[in-house]
Amino acid sequence: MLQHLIFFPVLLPLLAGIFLLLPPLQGYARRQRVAVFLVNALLLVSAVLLLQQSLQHEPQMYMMGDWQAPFGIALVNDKLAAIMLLLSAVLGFAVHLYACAGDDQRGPFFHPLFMFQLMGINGAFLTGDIFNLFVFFEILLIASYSLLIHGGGKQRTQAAVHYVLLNLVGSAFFLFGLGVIYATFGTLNMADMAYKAAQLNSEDIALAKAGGLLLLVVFGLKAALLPLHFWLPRTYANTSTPVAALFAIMTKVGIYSLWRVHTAVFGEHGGELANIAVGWLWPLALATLVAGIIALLASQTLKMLAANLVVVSAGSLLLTIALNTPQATAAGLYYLIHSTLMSAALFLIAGLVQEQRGQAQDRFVRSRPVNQPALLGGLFFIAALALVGMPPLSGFVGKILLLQAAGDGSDAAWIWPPILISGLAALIIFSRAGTTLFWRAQGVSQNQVVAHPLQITAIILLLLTSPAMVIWGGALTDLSLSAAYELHQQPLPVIPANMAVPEVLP
Amino acid sequence: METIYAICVGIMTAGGVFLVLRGYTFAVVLGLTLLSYAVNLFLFASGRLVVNGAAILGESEVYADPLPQALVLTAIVIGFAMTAFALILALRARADLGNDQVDGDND
Amino acid sequence: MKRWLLPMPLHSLLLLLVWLLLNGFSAGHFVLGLFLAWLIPVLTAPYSDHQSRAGKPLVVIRYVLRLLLDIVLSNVDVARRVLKSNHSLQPGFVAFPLALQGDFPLTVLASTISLTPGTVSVDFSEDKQWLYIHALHITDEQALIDDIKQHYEKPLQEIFSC
Amino acid sequence: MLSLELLQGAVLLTSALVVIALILNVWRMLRGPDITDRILALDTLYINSIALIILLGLYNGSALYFEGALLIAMLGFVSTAALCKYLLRGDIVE
Amino acid sequence: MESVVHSIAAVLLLIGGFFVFVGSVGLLKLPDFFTRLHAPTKATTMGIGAILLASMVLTTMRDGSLSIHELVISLFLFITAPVSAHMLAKAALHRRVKFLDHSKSAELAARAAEQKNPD
Amino acid sequence: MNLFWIPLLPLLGTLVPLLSYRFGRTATAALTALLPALSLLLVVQAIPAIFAGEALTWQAEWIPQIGLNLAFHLDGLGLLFSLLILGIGLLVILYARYYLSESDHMGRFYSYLILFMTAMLGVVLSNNLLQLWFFWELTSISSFLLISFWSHKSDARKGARMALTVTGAGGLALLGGLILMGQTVGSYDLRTVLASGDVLRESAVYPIIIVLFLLGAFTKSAQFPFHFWLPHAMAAPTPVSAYLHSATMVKAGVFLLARFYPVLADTDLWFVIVSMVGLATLLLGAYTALFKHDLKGLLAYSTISHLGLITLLFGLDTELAAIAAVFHIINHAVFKASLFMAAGIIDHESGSRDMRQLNGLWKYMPYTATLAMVAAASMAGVPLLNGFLSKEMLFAETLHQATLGSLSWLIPLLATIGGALAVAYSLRFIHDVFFNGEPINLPRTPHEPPRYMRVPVEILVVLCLLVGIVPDFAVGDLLNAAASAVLHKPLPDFSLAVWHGFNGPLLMSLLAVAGGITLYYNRRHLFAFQGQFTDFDAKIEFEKGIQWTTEKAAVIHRWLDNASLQRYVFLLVVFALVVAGWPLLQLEGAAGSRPQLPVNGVALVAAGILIVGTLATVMFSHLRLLALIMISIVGLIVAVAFAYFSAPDLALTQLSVEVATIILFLLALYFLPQKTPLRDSSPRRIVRDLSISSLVGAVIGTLCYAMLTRPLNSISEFFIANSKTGGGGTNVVNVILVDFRGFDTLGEITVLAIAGLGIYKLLAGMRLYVPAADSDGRPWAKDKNPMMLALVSQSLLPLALLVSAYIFLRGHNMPGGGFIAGLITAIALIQQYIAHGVAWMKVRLNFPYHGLIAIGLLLATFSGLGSWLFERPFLTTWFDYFSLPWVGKFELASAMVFDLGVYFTVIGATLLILANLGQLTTSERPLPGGK
Ligand code: NA
Ligand code: NA
Repeated sequence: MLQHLIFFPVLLPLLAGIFLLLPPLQGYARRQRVAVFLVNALLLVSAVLLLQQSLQHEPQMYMMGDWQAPFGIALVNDKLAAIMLLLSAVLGFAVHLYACAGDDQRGPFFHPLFMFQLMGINGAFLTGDIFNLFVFFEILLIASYSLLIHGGGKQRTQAAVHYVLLNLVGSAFFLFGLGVIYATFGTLNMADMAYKAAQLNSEDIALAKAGGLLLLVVFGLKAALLPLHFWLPRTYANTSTPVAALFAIMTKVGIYSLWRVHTAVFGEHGGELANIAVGWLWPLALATLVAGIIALLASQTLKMLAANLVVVSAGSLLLTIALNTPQATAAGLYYLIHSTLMSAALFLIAGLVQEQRGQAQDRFVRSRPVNQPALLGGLFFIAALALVGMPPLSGFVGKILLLQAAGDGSDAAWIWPPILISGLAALIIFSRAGTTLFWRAQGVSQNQVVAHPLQITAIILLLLTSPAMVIWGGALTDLSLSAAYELHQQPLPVIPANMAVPEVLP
Repeated sequence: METIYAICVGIMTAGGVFLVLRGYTFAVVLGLTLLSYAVNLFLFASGRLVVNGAAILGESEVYADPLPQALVLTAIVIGFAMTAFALILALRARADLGNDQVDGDND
Repeated sequence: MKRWLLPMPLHSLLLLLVWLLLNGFSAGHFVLGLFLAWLIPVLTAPYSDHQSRAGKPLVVIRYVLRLLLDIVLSNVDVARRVLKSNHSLQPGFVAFPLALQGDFPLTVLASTISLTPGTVSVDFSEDKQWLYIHALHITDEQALIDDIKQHYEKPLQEIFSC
Repeated sequence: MLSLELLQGAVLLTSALVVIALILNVWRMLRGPDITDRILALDTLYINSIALIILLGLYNGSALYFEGALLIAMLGFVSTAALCKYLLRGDIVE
Repeated sequence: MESVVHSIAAVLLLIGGFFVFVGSVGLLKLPDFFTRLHAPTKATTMGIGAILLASMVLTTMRDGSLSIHELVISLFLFITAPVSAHMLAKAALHRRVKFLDHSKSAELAARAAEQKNPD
Repeated sequence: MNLFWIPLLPLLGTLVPLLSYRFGRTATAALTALLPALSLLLVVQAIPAIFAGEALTWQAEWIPQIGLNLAFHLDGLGLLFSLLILGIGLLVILYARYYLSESDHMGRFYSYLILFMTAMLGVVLSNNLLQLWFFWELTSISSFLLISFWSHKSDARKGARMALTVTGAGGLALLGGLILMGQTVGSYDLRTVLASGDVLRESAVYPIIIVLFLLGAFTKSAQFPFHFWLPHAMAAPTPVSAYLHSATMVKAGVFLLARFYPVLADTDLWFVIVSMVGLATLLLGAYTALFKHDLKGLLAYSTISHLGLITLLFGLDTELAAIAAVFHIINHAVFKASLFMAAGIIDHESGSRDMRQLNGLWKYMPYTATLAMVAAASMAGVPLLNGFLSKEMLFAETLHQATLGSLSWLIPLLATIGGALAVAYSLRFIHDVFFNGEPINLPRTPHEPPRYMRVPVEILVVLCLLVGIVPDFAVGDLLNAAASAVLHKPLPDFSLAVWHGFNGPLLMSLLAVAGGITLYYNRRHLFAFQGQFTDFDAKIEFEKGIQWTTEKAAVIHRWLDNASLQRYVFLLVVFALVVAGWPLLQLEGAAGSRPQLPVNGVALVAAGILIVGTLATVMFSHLRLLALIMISIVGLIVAVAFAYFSAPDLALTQLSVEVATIILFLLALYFLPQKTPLRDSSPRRIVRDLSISSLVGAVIGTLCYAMLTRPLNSISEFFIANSKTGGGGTNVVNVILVDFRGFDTLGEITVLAIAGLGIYKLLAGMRLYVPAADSDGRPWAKDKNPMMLALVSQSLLPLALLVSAYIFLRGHNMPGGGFIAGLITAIALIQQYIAHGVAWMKVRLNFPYHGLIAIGLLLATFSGLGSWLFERPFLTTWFDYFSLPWVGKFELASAMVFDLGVYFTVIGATLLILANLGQLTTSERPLPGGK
């Protein structure tokens, strides 16, 4: 069974999604909850095992259909993939717990869609094949479209219209890009692409560049790269709470794809195709960060704040990609884990605030108090500390890593100010948000809504990762760095150049 | 022939993009459909054009590249699913927002 | 016939025939065709609520041959009219009084009329006593009606015994 | 072989006729005037493309085009029926 | 033998092509919707039939065994063409599509559109 | 001894009050004090060693990647601060026991206080730059919690926010400075850095380091112009003010100046900035203090002034000044803490802090008054008190410097003026509160506080006297140790004596005292003069500033993001255009070396029709049904093109998808407006969009052409070679779909399945307006299910199923396969829906489609999992040939099961989508939950 371990993160949610549509699970909320809980736990276990495997071995491949790469589709487990899988497992586990407090019953098919969403995300993390990446993108997208509208409501529908239509256009560009890629590389396996990049015909170079840059558009759209990021805040802010929290990892899929394709395939070893995206990423990532900061300061609700923070973190992450060194990638990886989990926690907290504050929801205005000020305020305070980047929580390590990754040359002159200012902006808006939401209350609460133990557990679970990331910061930064080196130096297991092709048999 | 093919793809893309930039969901979905035709032809073209060479073993002498065909097939199916979703979403928006403009009430 | 055993024998026969047409006549496909000719009617029987019994195979064959001939003639006729100047064209609507009964026979009749010279079935009246026909060129309405009655409705009445 | 040349000529000539027919169909589609004219033209376009595909098969001596023709025959009808139903009832599946 | 088959096929093809052509010319040329309806319903159907027949003849000869699966296409076409025409005519009646002024018994069109009996 | 325990014990102590506050106030205070007391004991235990010139160090690896290690170092400076932090901290704990009321959450308060204590200890003991910053930020956070302790008060919230924002901003700057320092030196180890002064001072980034570093220090120590937060932090409970805002936190900034003095000082830049900022702060604070009516306000500005004094000392270019600075740190902490506590007692017992109400308290609380007056005198710099000594040293050093070149004489003058102001406000504190007639409208009649509330004040005042009278005995060693830790070299000679004879400094002191008395005596004029100016309320200005920032941010944000999809799509398209077009500019000629296919008439006409169809679709897009008909042409021609270019499978798929799409569009169109307003956008917009879309079309077309005309060397040979032998099928495309890349196909049908579920979700509970008439206002026809259509449709169903079986079964070897077969079946069933209606179908086909989807996916997945039994990866296929008598040879393959899964999924998803949409107008609405 263990030789199939790499496939588990995709297979488990797929099977779960299927069985949730069939008797005896279909139609029974409690059974569905328990089933998904168990699957999530299994996903956690497999992710841990995969991480262990990636630490002990060279990157492992799982060849679908037993066809050798580059002909068959390869799933690849290296350190980077394993870390991302663990991240998605932790996030999925916590978010699902939260959803089980009642959000899951606000519309049909929440649980299977949740599983399919995880399947898509995990598949995107695992696949070593660029077209298969497209397929998993589509899986995670269609699942996200469906989850986005969970619970219904005007604003949600409006957000969905924007999100869906824009992403559909994005998918079209993905396919244009893939067309060019196949037309020039003649292969779909990413390692094979990396191998062939340096040996491309000179007449194909410009074409391959166009293809690679079209993929930059697609990944940039997912990763919230300016000017493609505008869809994000309203989409995240308007969807249901657990879905928004789960979406915290969606931009990271874009970042991850940029690593896989633009750092590895079109990376240093790419000959004339080396680093094609870097020149574009530099100014745009900076601009993303700046635009994110501005939007952050303009936030009027807690969910919007959380969503704008996602943009800010996207800007920072994109900068690490633009820096294009293993150190920067390692910094990005650490920061990615931190920002994903903490943003998710913040979304969940915002959900509770929204519910308890009645009409004012999560707007930054004076209103009736929340029913559990100490509890929610405390959780908020922790999340805020982490996201602002203040000690003792993980944000500060991420911030230091980012600053250090910029080196001390001219790069730093560009990167430091926005990174530091983003911290200040976050501090300003968080202190405004926190003092308003939890302290600036008048009257008495008009509802009896209190947080469900599962919701609190989920949030605490997410928040606990932050101190853990600091306490075991040494091990984690080491891991990030070796994952980054693996990505930069030996992109993926190298494939035999061209296997012997058997004679054609009619 | 390649020239004509490319011109067709270009025009379909242009038409699709133009429609996608409209302000009404129906036009946008129509544009997406047009765009996906263009995309499929484009992706198909990555295997180059071959006449009378279907990749059915024994049926032809020269085989067209079968891989892009398989990819296009996948893309067609996914495109269908996506178009369907987008269309129904347009309906939902019409039901919830009272009109069929992509940005709701504000123009 | 029974629900699980040849619910629509004629259909089954037709399906077997079509299967063999599609795949060529081989033993293997005969077996497979038999299976499908059994399975598909069993699955689709619920969707078939007009069970008209056809009889008199000879009449059927004669009708079909006649129909084929008329189709050819009808085409020549249409071609002539299309290629000629349209000024002399005298199109018009005709109400055809139906003696035939039953949905299936009526459908066959309407289809026949559409495929044959100068006429297209337009619609039935609600009580299915009348069939409205559009004719490309009408010289004598009654003659047209009589012609249809004679050539098509009568044989169909015979075939479906109604 | 004369007959073969004759046949090839016939295939080409027929193709030309079919292609002209296609152009005429499109012309009618653009002209209308009523939507029913356009649907009729579309239906005819579907059917004429069956001819085109069969001719392609004959020209290339390949049997691989048959299914395409078969499908157009089946699906063209569905499409026409749906369009007409739409004109009549608005709701095509009611 | 082969040349005979070729010739038959050629003739069938030309007949088919002619009718396909005629159907479309009619579609373009005839004066109103109802007259136009006649052309493709009959001519085109028949034209395709002839072309399919040619194809049958040729493939049977080429493969050396009876190859008449094109019959299935013809079957479909002959079953569906009248229904398509019927539906189109219904729609046109319903939409009160204009027809030639001098059409005979024009008043029947209105009755037919309502599916009423003639008076 | 393990140094780690010194900060760790208080850290553990944060939990004590939270756990023990139920046991009563006294018990809580006692238990809370326990661990800090232990910690103090540890510090005291280390004194001999430190005095002997040793230093204690402890280090452990933490996050070496970023240079952050757990590293503590106890030297003289650390010792001095540790004693202040722990000593005054313990006094504050005792004091707070009486200060806090029953309604205050004492556990929480103590917990925050101890957390702060830990943070402060961390700062002063850190031996690692990043760790220092770590604790530095913790002081900001814990002080935020303490200032906002009474969070129901607007003042407390705003004051806390302001303090956090200002010190937080400074903290970020400090982080920048420290990282730059670390990068320049190549180590974050404090000892290494402190030994690398020359490297730093010569580095090109030195000015940046200085600026960032000082931003950190000055914000924390409330130096001008960042001083404004401190008075508003007085909204905190008084123990907090006594502890944080006099003795410890505000000293963190000057601690930094002291700690990095050896590496950063000794340049003109440093001296000018630090001394000028210090001087300005000294004067401004002292002057403002004079006018404050609020006791704590006066003390707060006085604190600012004294911090300015200390800063000024660090900015004077002499070593003795630095020693004086260290000395004043001690003295100020002692007298200011006691003054705050006294102020707290007055507030506590009289209910007011307003000096206009507070008068003549001497009568009511003589003992407290005495203590306060001694401390105030020390603040004023009266001889025999500790404040006098360090002020004398300041005066002396101002006379011995040349910081401002020929203008250096200004510094002693201004320092003397500052001294006079200090005398004046101290005098005001004493006279205005304890004398000056009778109290006015006090909420309570004042009386002496509880016995133990006074103890901390007593201890501190005794210290004032002790240091003031016998300085060398009281703090000589400590000062020596601390000062040598600051200077990092042997100390110059200096004497801590009360009497140095008549000299310049003494004269300055006398002048200051005289000037102060004069000022206070003429206070009416002074107040009248100051009264002309409107008060600058930093809180309001700060809030306005923040508001301005957020509003401006909102304006820019709205300008950037107008919430319009049209703009988003436009940006996406333009972006794609630019990045994809850019490389094409480098391409010399699009045409490649691959031979091209000849053009023929049929293709030309087909292309023409395709283009016409495309253009017609675009042009008629506002007449929706028409556009739909036009796009059908495009779909049809694309299918024919696929057939022509050797892709029969694609042609079949395209055709069937095309029809399904049309049906879907028609279903949707019923509920949508039939027409779009002809002018849905401005002509400018149209021109813009036309240009952009043409450019995109041109780029894509060029890419396509370039692609098509270049030779391809691909992996596909392998598929062709292995299709039959390895995959068991001759239709290579199908074998790729179900075998070589079956995983893609599994994903693809998953997408379809999810789309089905999503659409079901969208439809659940949807309420749509059902139009009663078509777009021309014509009522719908009455004939719901035309008889001929119904009859023929049902007759065709078996035939369609047979064809789909045919397509399915041959797929592996010939064009076809599960997907196309599934669509044919689905469309045949949809045709029944169209012909007969939902109600009729409901009776016959009452099947949960999502179940069918699930079964399909399950079949596909299980067919892939089957290979696990044979120890092969997922989707490894199996096939073999069998022979039966009568039937002949036939093939069985696991791929067929996979394809069957595809078949079912396609049917399920398509029907789920189409049939459910069809049900919208019937009474049979889909129920949420899919039950
Ligand atoms: Na309906
Ligand atoms: Na007074």
